[in-house]
Amino acid sequence: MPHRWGMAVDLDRCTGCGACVTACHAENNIPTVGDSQAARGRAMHWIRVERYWEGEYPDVTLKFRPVMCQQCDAAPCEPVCPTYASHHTDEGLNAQIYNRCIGTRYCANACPYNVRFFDFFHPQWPKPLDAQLNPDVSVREVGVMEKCTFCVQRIHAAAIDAKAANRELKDGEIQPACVQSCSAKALVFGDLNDPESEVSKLSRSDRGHKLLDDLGTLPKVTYLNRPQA
Amino acid sequence: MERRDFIKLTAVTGTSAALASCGNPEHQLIRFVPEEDIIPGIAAWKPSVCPVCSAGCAVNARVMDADIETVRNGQRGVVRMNVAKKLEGLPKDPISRGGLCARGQAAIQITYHPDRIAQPLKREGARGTGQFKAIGWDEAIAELVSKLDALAASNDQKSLAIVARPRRSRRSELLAEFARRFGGPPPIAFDLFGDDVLRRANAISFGHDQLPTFDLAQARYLIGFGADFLGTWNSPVAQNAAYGEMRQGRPGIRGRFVQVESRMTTTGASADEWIPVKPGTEGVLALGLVHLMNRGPERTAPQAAAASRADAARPFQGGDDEYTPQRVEQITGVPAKRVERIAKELAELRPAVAIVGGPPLAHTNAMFTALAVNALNTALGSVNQPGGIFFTPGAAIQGPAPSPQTPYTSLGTAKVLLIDDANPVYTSPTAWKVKDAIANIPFIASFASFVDDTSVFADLILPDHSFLESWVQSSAESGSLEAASTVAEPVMKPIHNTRATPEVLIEVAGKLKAPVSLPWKDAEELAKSAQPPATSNQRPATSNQRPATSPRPPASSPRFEEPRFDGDAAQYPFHFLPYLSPAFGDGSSAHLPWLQEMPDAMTSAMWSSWVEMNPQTAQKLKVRDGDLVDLTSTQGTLRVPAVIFPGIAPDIVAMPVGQGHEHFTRYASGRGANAISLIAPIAEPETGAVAWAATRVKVARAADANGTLILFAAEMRERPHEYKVR
Amino acid sequence: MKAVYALYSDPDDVQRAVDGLRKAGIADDDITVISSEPIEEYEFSHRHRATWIHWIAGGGGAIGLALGTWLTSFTERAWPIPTGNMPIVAWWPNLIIMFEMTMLGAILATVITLLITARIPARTPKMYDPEVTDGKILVGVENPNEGSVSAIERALMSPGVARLKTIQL
Amino acid sequence: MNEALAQRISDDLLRPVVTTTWKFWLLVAVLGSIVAMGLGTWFYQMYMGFGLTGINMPVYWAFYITNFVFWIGISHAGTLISAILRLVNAGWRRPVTRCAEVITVFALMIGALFPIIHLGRPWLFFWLVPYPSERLIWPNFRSPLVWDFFAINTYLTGSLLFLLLPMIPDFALVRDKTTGWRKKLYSVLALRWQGTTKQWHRLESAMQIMAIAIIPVAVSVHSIVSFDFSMAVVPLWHSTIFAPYFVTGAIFSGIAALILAMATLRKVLHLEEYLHPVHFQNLGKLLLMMSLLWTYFVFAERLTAWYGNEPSEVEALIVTQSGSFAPLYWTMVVCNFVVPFVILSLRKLRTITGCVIASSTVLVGMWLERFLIVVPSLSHKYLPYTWGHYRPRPVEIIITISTFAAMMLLYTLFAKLVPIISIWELKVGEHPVAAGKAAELREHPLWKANP
Repeated sequence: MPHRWGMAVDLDRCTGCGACVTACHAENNIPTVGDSQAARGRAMHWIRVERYWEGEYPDVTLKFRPVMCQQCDAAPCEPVCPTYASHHTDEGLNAQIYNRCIGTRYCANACPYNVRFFDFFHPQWPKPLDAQLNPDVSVREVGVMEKCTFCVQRIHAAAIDAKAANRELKDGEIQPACVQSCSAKALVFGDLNDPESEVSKLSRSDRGHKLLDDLGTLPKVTYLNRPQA
Repeated sequence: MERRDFIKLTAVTGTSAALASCGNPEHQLIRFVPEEDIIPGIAAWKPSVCPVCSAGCAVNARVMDADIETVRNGQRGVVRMNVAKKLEGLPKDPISRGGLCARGQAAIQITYHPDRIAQPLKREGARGTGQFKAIGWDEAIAELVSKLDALAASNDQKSLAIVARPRRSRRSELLAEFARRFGGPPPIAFDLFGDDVLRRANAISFGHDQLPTFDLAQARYLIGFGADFLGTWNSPVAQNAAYGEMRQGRPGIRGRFVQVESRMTTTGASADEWIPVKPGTEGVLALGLVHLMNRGPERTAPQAAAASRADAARPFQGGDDEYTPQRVEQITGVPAKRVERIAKELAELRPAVAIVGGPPLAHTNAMFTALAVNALNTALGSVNQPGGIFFTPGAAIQGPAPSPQTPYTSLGTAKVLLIDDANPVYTSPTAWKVKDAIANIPFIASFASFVDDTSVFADLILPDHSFLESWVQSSAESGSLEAASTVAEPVMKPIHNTRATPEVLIEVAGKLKAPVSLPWKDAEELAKSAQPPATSNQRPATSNQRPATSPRPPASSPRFEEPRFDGDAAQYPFHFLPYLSPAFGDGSSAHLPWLQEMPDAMTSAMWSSWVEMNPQTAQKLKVRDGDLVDLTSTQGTLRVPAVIFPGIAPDIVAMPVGQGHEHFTRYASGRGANAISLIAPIAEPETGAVAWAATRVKVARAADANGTLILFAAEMRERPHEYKVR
Repeated sequence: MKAVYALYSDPDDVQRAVDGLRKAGIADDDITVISSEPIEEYEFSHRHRATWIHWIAGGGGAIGLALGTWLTSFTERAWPIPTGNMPIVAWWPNLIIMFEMTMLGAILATVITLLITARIPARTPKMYDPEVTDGKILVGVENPNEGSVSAIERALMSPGVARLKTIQL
Repeated sequence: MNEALAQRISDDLLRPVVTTTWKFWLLVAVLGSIVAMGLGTWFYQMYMGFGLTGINMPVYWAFYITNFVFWIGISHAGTLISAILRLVNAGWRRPVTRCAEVITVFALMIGALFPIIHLGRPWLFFWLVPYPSERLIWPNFRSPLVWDFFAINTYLTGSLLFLLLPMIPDFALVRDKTTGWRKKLYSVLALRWQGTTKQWHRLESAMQIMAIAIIPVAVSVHSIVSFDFSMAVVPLWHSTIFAPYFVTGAIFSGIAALILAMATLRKVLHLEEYLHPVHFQNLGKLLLMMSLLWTYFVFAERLTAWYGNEPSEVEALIVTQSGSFAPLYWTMVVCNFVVPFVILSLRKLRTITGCVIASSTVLVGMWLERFLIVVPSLSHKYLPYTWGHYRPRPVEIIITISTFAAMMLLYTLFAKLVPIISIWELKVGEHPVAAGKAAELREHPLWKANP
């Protein structure tokens, strides 16, 4: 059976520290756009920590919610792409082929989660910042759409290692950068087709829910609620 | 097409093919022969230590090959090197346990920063203008040696001043040794936001002059007093990991978390219950809880803890009797009912632990607060108990001496100043006039990697390696239940013409006319040396190897006193609460673009500085998100954009520290305002630490939004429709 | 090309001239009437009315439909790429392509039929007189038999109003 | 028909083609330079990066797509209206059809340019075209953008042919009436048209079929443009009403554009005798009807969203009606409903001037309508944390303005090269059918034999 990669986000563990955001930048060669571009709403964060205030002082609470590509099974972003740049892999990933992308940005409009980002300019890494770029991840040129890949390069690397050693992938062997960096272990990644994997167990938790579930996008990211105290 | 490609293209078409190859400087770069074995595309992992905060997380650096532009023998060229690509937590490190915070991960950009100083610099223009010329290492070292020799020749060794980063590391020992053996005063290592009060209180309460470690993973109840322990305080990565376990790590058990503070931190946002209190009264609440546990109806705790509970209140004059729930309500503003309920929960849900840190310990009555929370921990029976408070053993390296009340006074008479990894101009209250003092020192040498607010005044810059290019060593003060120390070799070869500061110092020491002999021969030996030199004359180190010091009584018996504030309440109606930015800490990582562009967890702000105020306050002042306001304290005025922030009391305004550097690379220079400049230098009397939360300000609307506040969630301020009639 | 023709101002004269030509034994198909606007009300203008063009348009539409069906389902199967949980050959969207291709087929078939049957553009110069533009109506015979020229001329002259021209190109 | 009348028609309508004043050159120069500026801006945008626009996360579509929908809407003026009028054989259509069809062709060309301008990598736009590429990949027929490609392609081909076919006889006329280079040019363009009865028959049959074919195509085009939006699960986009709503809006704006074009032609080319007030009266009534229909659709759409109270939809609704987009929204309502309703429903005001005023406001209003469909929904999608805003940047404004200039320039050049009123069709319309003649015809022996 092919793998079906999914993630669980435990909102009870998440502290909004932002480590995942930086880890994602470091792993995936996400450009820093600078202040003037950020002011225009072009900051790129494949994963972001949303926060929502509730109530009024002094009875005020705040909720964090890390949002990355939900890797929907019925992804609204995929069919609208005229060039198949956005499509579904047989491991259930919502893949983006940068070379095929012509920049209609339709996928980003169709995405209800707003997790797709556009390269408005050619990305810049003043030397020698470019030495940090991860050679396993392509740098996107101007005019293409980019998004969270569940660190597909890590998935592939682990799969190749396992194949070379003639063994099955172990649960927890693959960790996308955000999952790896999360010290509170709020993010758990794994194979949803393996009922014994940690992510499968968490996804079945009664604390679990999907983001914008009623849209029918069948996300593969499960959010585990913080219990009401 | 990339701009460069276009230029290349025009160059080719514009000139003849033969000349074209000379037309583009890129073509002139020579490819040097690599100096190390390189396996293209294969990653290796090497350990190192995160330099960003004092937690000392061990990191794992992913090393792969990359092309680096460099200069060899005066020839510019490209060389293929094994370089660090990414930093992750080192899984076997008891502190980071494989995780790493945003600042730690961004630390890799220190090494590759485009504005990093690549070779020794000598001041060229007027002081403070930042005009330097590149010089060679021999010249640079000779210059420093000659200045030190001149001091020695005039028998004026006391006029050497060294400013260092307040770190428990071998590096600070080296500086101290150098100063001592040269004959100068000990290095100044001052941390404005340091935890001296808590260390002193821990020495008094528990016999450990050390920051505590919390076994949150096993706690069932956690009450925090102002400590942003999931964000910036103490050892955040370790605390996050433990916190995650406390919440969901045990089947069927979920630890409850209550946070007491006056401005919601990211930590407070994670709490089940957030209890705002009047600034500076947190200790009263803690003692109120102690009172209820000792005397109140909640006295249900096991007998074993009873004795320690009796002890707990001992340091307090008159015990905890006067802190009845009603009195607590009067002082703190927390309803008596709520106090009683918390006490009940504390009694029921064991193990329970209390944490204090941050703003509550930045008031004039900080020692009282720290001791009160320590008393609460004792009353809870949580000291050295599973799910309680511990002290990391083996923190063998001593910390810097507690700072005197005005740490930089000696700069006024200094003739030669050495600055190592510190930025006192930025991190000192205005009233200390550190900038003026530094500007008047005849000779300043800095080991900085960047031209910052302080090193811009340097006459000589001898750039250090980045941490990835250095021998590193850490021995954690806290964050781990077991001893944690790391020594690691350089992850990569230096990419610039820099030198390890310890080796520069050792070389300088050796080249002096009256050579100073240091007990290490190079950086490797320094990092690896197990013991501090026996000749150290600093205060004794605290560690578990040593017989634990018995609790010492405080100099004066602590009793709640209303905190004193700088500025008259009528004239300056708001409390000013500066807080450590989760991205920049005290500002030392403001130059890293990833951190600048990381949306702040609470406000979603990027590339900005701002002041937070309660919606009511904002309405009263007719201020909307992004509007500029003038904050005025007795120390001066700052103009900053406002952020409307529901999690703050109406009489408090809070501002993150970290921006407002005059000089700190292209990414941080001239960006925002420096909150430290408003802080009045009033001190906690016991330790002399600056009570940085004890300043009052007035707030006035100054101008409409001018775009300097950049929010990721910019349009969230249009409230969702549920609040409106359609 | 040789042509014999006459120009008339009144369509009644044209009708008479056409009738005359028919009487002179000229085949209906060889009689050409040229006007600067379509004329509906006379018998001569109702010759050559019958056409298959509607059916050909329909046929073009059918070809377009077939092409559209083939293009969509073939290409979707040629490299099957799943998107959004939709079937590889997704009929709802494909119907749109098929519809557009159908209409395009019909339109192109119509125009091609028009061009071929109406001989536009003509490969060789044809009988024409610029005076037609001014409202004159031309009646003539292209490439008449040498023997019939005089009969044609007589027939054209019989309405008695027109200028008679014989041109040789 | 009266030869003198035919002569006059030909002369009047040919005059703009054969006589050229300095005003024409000045107009061409001004419009041409604006268009050149627009093109230059586009290349500058391609060179510097798409970031020169005001587009951002989450408002990934804005001015360019607004223009796209707007121009495609305008294109419904011509072919659709002329096809309907042809089919119902409305006599008053004759002077209107060509100037209407030209609008279609040019508006489509301009409209179809916008999806290319708005691409992140416009140099790769041909990847939308189904051709056996070396990449072995075909377009994704599930994507509404590919539907757009097919629909616009069919519509443009159809409209172009629909415009060109009836031009051939007029080219022949110009060929006969002119000398010099014009004669040579129009000789080529006339394709050796003779005007035989057979040719006339075939031309009219073909036009009949085209008229039938082009109507569903036109409807499909704007339906598919609406599908670009309604296929996406975006608040207020994901609506079943969108296809007819867009088609209505398209025809609405199209008629307004036609009225403006006709009024301009009438004034500039002195065609008062051919474009009568009754034409404007009739088109004005049509415009009024479309205005009411449009209002009805807007009401139905808004009411459903408002009453349904689905949070994200209501949010987008509120932000348009009473939030930051409210000024634009209410301007739109005034322009598209209040002004046309007042002017066009009162017979006294339904003059040429009245129609022109109403049409102008309708064009403004319909542009705003498209903008208000595209932007507020995108800026207020489901997760409030990612709500955004949009302000146009200079490149977008310049390119937008230049496309209006391009429309005028193309129209001006077209009117210079081709008689803007179909001369032969007009002549047919003027042809008196005498009752006696018809009776006489029916008595004709051959008619009896072969009716």
